[in-house]
Amino acid sequence: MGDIIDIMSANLISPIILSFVLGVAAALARSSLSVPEAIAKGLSIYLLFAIGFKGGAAVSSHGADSTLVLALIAGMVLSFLIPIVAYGLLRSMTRLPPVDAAAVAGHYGSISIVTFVSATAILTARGLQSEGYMVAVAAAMEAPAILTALWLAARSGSGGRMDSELWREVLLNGSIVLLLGAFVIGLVTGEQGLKDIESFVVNPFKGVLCLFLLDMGLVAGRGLRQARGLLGAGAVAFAILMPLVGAALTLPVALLLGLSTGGVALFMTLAASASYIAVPAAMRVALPEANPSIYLTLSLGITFPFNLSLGIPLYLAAATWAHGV
Amino acid sequence: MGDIIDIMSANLISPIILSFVLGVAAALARSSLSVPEAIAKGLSIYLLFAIGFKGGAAVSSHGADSTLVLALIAGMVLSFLIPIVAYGLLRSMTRLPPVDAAAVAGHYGSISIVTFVSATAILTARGLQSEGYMVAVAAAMEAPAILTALWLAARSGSGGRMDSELWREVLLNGSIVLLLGAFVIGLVTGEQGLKDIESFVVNPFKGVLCLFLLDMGLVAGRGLRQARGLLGAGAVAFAILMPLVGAALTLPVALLLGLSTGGVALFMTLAASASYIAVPAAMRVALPEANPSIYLTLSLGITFPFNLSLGIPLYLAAATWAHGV
Amino acid sequence: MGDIIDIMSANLISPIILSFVLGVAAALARSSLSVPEAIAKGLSIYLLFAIGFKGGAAVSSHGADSTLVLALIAGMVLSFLIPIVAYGLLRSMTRLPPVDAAAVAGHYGSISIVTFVSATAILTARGLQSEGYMVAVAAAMEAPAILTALWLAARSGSGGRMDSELWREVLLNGSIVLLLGAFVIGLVTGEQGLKDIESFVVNPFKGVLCLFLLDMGLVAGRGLRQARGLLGAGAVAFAILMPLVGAALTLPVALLLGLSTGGVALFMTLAASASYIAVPAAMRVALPEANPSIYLTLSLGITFPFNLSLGIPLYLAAATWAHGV
Amino acid sequence: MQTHRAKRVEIIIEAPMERRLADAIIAAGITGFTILPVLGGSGRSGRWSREGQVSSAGGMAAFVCIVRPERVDALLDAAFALLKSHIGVVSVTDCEVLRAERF
Amino acid sequence: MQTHRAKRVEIIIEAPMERRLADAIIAAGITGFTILPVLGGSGRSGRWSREGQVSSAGGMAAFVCIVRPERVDALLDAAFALLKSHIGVVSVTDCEVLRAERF
Amino acid sequence: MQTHRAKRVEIIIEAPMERRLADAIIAAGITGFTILPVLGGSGRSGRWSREGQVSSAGGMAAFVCIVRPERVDALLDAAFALLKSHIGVVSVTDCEVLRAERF
Ligand SMILES: Nc1ncnc2c1ncn2[C@@H]1O[C@H](COP(=O)(O)O)[C@@H](O)[C@H]1O
Ligand SMILES: Nc1ncnc2c1ncn2[C@@H]1O[C@H](COP(=O)(O)O)[C@@H](O)[C@H]1O
Ligand SMILES: Nc1ncnc2c1ncn2[C@@H]1O[C@H](COP(=O)(O)O)[C@@H](O)[C@H]1O
Ligand code: NA
Ligand code: NA
Ligand code: NA
Repeated sequence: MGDIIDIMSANLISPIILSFVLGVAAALARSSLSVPEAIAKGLSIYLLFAIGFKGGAAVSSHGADSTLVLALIAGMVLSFLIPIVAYGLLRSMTRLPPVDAAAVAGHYGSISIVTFVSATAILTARGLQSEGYMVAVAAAMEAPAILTALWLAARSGSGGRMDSELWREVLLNGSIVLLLGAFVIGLVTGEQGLKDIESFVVNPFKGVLCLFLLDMGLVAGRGLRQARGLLGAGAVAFAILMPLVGAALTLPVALLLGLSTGGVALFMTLAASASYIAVPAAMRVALPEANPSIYLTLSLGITFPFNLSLGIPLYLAAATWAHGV
Repeated sequence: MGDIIDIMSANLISPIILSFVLGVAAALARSSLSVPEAIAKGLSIYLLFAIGFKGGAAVSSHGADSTLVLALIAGMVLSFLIPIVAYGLLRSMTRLPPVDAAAVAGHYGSISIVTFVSATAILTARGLQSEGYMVAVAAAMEAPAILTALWLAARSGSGGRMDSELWREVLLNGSIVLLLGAFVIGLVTGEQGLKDIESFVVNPFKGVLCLFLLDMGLVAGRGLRQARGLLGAGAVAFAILMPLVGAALTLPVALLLGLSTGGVALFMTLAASASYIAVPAAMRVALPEANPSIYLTLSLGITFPFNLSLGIPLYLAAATWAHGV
Repeated sequence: MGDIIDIMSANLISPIILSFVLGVAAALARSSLSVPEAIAKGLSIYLLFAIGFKGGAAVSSHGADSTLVLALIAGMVLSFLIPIVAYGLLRSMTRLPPVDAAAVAGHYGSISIVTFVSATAILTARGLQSEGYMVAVAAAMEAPAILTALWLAARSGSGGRMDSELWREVLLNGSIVLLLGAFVIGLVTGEQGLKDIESFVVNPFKGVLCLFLLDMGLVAGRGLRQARGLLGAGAVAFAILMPLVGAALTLPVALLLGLSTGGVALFMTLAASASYIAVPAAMRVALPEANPSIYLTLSLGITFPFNLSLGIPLYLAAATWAHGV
Repeated sequence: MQTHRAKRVEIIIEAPMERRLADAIIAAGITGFTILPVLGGSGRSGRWSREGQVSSAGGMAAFVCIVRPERVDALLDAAFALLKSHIGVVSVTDCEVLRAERF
Repeated sequence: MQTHRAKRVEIIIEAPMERRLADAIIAAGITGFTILPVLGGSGRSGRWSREGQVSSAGGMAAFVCIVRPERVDALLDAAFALLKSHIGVVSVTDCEVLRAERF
Repeated sequence: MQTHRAKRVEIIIEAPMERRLADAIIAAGITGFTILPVLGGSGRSGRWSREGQVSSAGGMAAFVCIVRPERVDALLDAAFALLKSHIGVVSVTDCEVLRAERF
């Protein structure tokens, strides 16, 4: 217990989290502070490239153990199933209509790569290793939840449309391709490659993450300001409960797979995180009737900050505890 | 005297100043060289974040001495009063109509954060320390001058309008919020935070400043090219005299406060510098009758390069000399 | 021979080349991955500044030897003459109309600075030095080919127009000015300047090049996808043959000049590379009848990747071999 | 200067539908259009601005499509089929063009 | 396809006034508008371009606002009150819209 | 609100010609215009998008130029002289403006 508080407080006063807080505060105070769209996209390209590359380089130097494939499968299964749990909770905790509930559920089955990146930074700060292939697991967990969401929506009569074109868009969306591509580059070029570009992908990483989270804070804060009054207490409670549920479902799976403490914490973080890039774009095309303000506010305005501040330290503490048992 | 020349020549052949010169030259030669707006804004976000953070971290490790509050108050008072001096000079040296003179005066009471950042880089290059809280003083000096400018304009019959909305915009403008926010983050996370993101906020700092000054040079050069003929000799003389006057007024104040040599030089630089971001935006809203070409050309086209090349070394030499007396 | 294969395979699995491959693959698969235009431009500003600066700093510390001027002249002569060879090949190998052949020929006489930058990165990785002034040679080779192209077009009846305005645009285009300006800054500030901004222009260089080549790959891949069917086998063969011809013509010249092995390889690379920035822009103004898809696809879609993957290692092997003879 | 009557159709549509609208316009037999970026706006679903967007899911794009008068219905039908369940606005203006053979 | 008469009002205004104009339009009872970025231009105060700007103080933005004909006066009054001492240009065009209930 | 008849001329032109068109418009005695960025488009020479461009050689820009009716021919002549061998589209729309003395 002292351990959790220790991890949490170390986390809460890190430049990373405080940059996010600064962004939220600036947005709520209606400051003109803003990060140009192109810069935000540039920062995220850097982060995806760096995290993917380092994951690949780690696998290349430690070797891929046999759990890689099992972890990928487990990740996809969780991404398929978590939306069902989320949908059930939403329908009982809120008055959201089925189509909105289905859309929201899809977001929670999928993942947020920035939450994942932040978790790796927290692990690194505490000197914890993790399996490099977790970035591949992250990629694998992005899409399945969308299918489940559309199936849930179709069941309730509002026909979600998933054509081959949308499939391609989802599976080949820029983030996944960059993350996996950089993973493969790291895998192929290995230690030599890492030495080549270490002072680019390793040293400034945390600083770049600060600026990116500053922007995320600005976006989340603006979203919260606009969505004031749109969300009931039930929905807000869901956005805090659901990551805990997702993480709890994943803990035993991750332990069964035999992941390291860091790996368990990352897997829990993935399950706990909610998408705000790939899934919203897919939902606008496939389920245009669902209100985007609802799912964006829940995932970006509530669940993302919750995971960043309290969630990740909690999952890490749980992983440490479970490994000690 | 040899000292001044020494500092000046070291300054004039630094990559920082030469990058600015390159920008001016490219603009005057009508080269197509340009820095995309988003990149320029991204660079300035980096610089503000880094300078604020390092200031906060410095205060955190050296402790805030009691002069902090006094320096803030002194900065605000100078920002209020300098425009009155500037207005007097302008009305006697130029034929600018009152409303334009008032607008220009407001720019010289406020500050240019890039001039400040360049001064810190010059100090660092010479191994000089300065008070970390000078970034807070910089923030405090931004707004008061706007009030004085509007009061000067109102006195002369052209009613400046300052509503609560504009107040909010000025006090919470993006640069101030980022600078102060990063300062607080540095203060809270202290040495550990600095270690975390040192290779982001410290190492590449000078290089980033070079690219940013390249862009400033392009903008200043284009401005000069377009304003050819717009400004009389009196206005140009003002733009060189005024920073010296501002710095001279500040020197005794800074000495009285007991600042270090570096701190005195920075305080003089702040007083000498003229705004070209916050104040122009406020003037367009509150004093639309004032001609923006005049105040932008004077502050960005003349005073900024003057401070960058000759002013800062001069203020540093004066601070060194005054400390020796 | 074993040497060539060795260099090539080391090159082919470097993060640099694999980033390009990732970009091409993502574009061909129609992924939504994209680098914002402003970011791509920002990356290229960084690369030009860094490569120019380092070239200048190298000249400053090793001294400029007397071959500098001869190398500049040789570069300009090659840039003038190579288009004539290219035009001859194009007219015999393809059915392109004269105006298109002339436009394409101009591209191959000029140079691609990114190809040059990639070659320097490959040299550095192998611990090879080269003459710092090669960046000035690169700049000198950019424009002459445009004149030859317009002369070729005029000969065939389609009047290319080259007015003084276009001259200024070509000679003072942003890339040349930045490259040469940074070269001069490096030259003037020398070792001290390099120490000042080393952790900006040296350390992250390769990583930035990776992201830039990722974007180049995306652009090249999209171009290839759209130009499918537009180009005959003859044109494709030309785009692979011509760089070899250009490099072969340059090898004896570079040896005569007495350049180092690295210098010879860079000179060959310059001759082998084809422009896709300065020349296309000039051709749109001066030869609007020429089809831009043809010259962009050949230079960016075929010759650029060829040089990056196979060409540069080949030129380096040839330079090594010729120096050993 | 000789000009010809044409119609200028301007469509504001949410960004995730941008490529689909382009495909639909081309499928309707119309090859010429231009896409402009959008910074922000306001509508029944509230105010938004580009800088408040973390992804392209939230942005919008503006299509400008100049067509001969007799083709405007094909274009509107194509646009409407896509737009009906999506956020977006369509306006049609009379205009004159040079070089009518292009449209 | 059934269309309805409307007015397309386009306003080019200096960037520091952008949010104030948006507020004024909404205060005039009109909720729909779109803001486009502007790269540069020329006017009585000379030529300018986005890349020559160090701050948003110098840029401009373009508003597009489609309204029912009977609302155009309210919109123009609101815009003019703001614009009169500021740099800016207003044009009004007749257009046709789909889904008139939106405007 | 008192408005005046004017013409709204919109020209889409390839980026390398942007400055030349601006110069030509000014040379034709017209000082007011605005340039908007273009993201992409489609035409007889195929589809393109800003993100597929490595240089400004491939992009386009949109000019908006509001002029008094009697000046529209001078503007079209100037534009056409430049455009005839280049990629580009011109449209002219009737509009009403406030503050006619500006145009
Ligand atoms: N009357 C209008 N005029 C111009 N743009 C509009 C109008 N109504 C809506 N829009 C644009 O369409 C977007 C979505 O509109 P809505 O579906 O009403 O929320 C807005 O954010 C605006 O960008
Ligand atoms: N006639 C016009 N047509 C289109 N845009 C214009 C016109 N006049 C002015 N503008 C735009 O409004 C800005 C300010 O105009 P002005 O106040 O005349 O300097 C210019 O920079 C242009 O962007
Ligand atoms: N009918 C049209 N409506 C709007 N924009 C067009 C039209 N035709 C062409 N364009 C624009 O002009 C560019 C070049 O057209 P083109 O010369 O036909 O390839 C296209 O990429 C579009 O951006
Ligand atoms: Na999840
Ligand atoms: Na000042
Ligand atoms: Na060449």
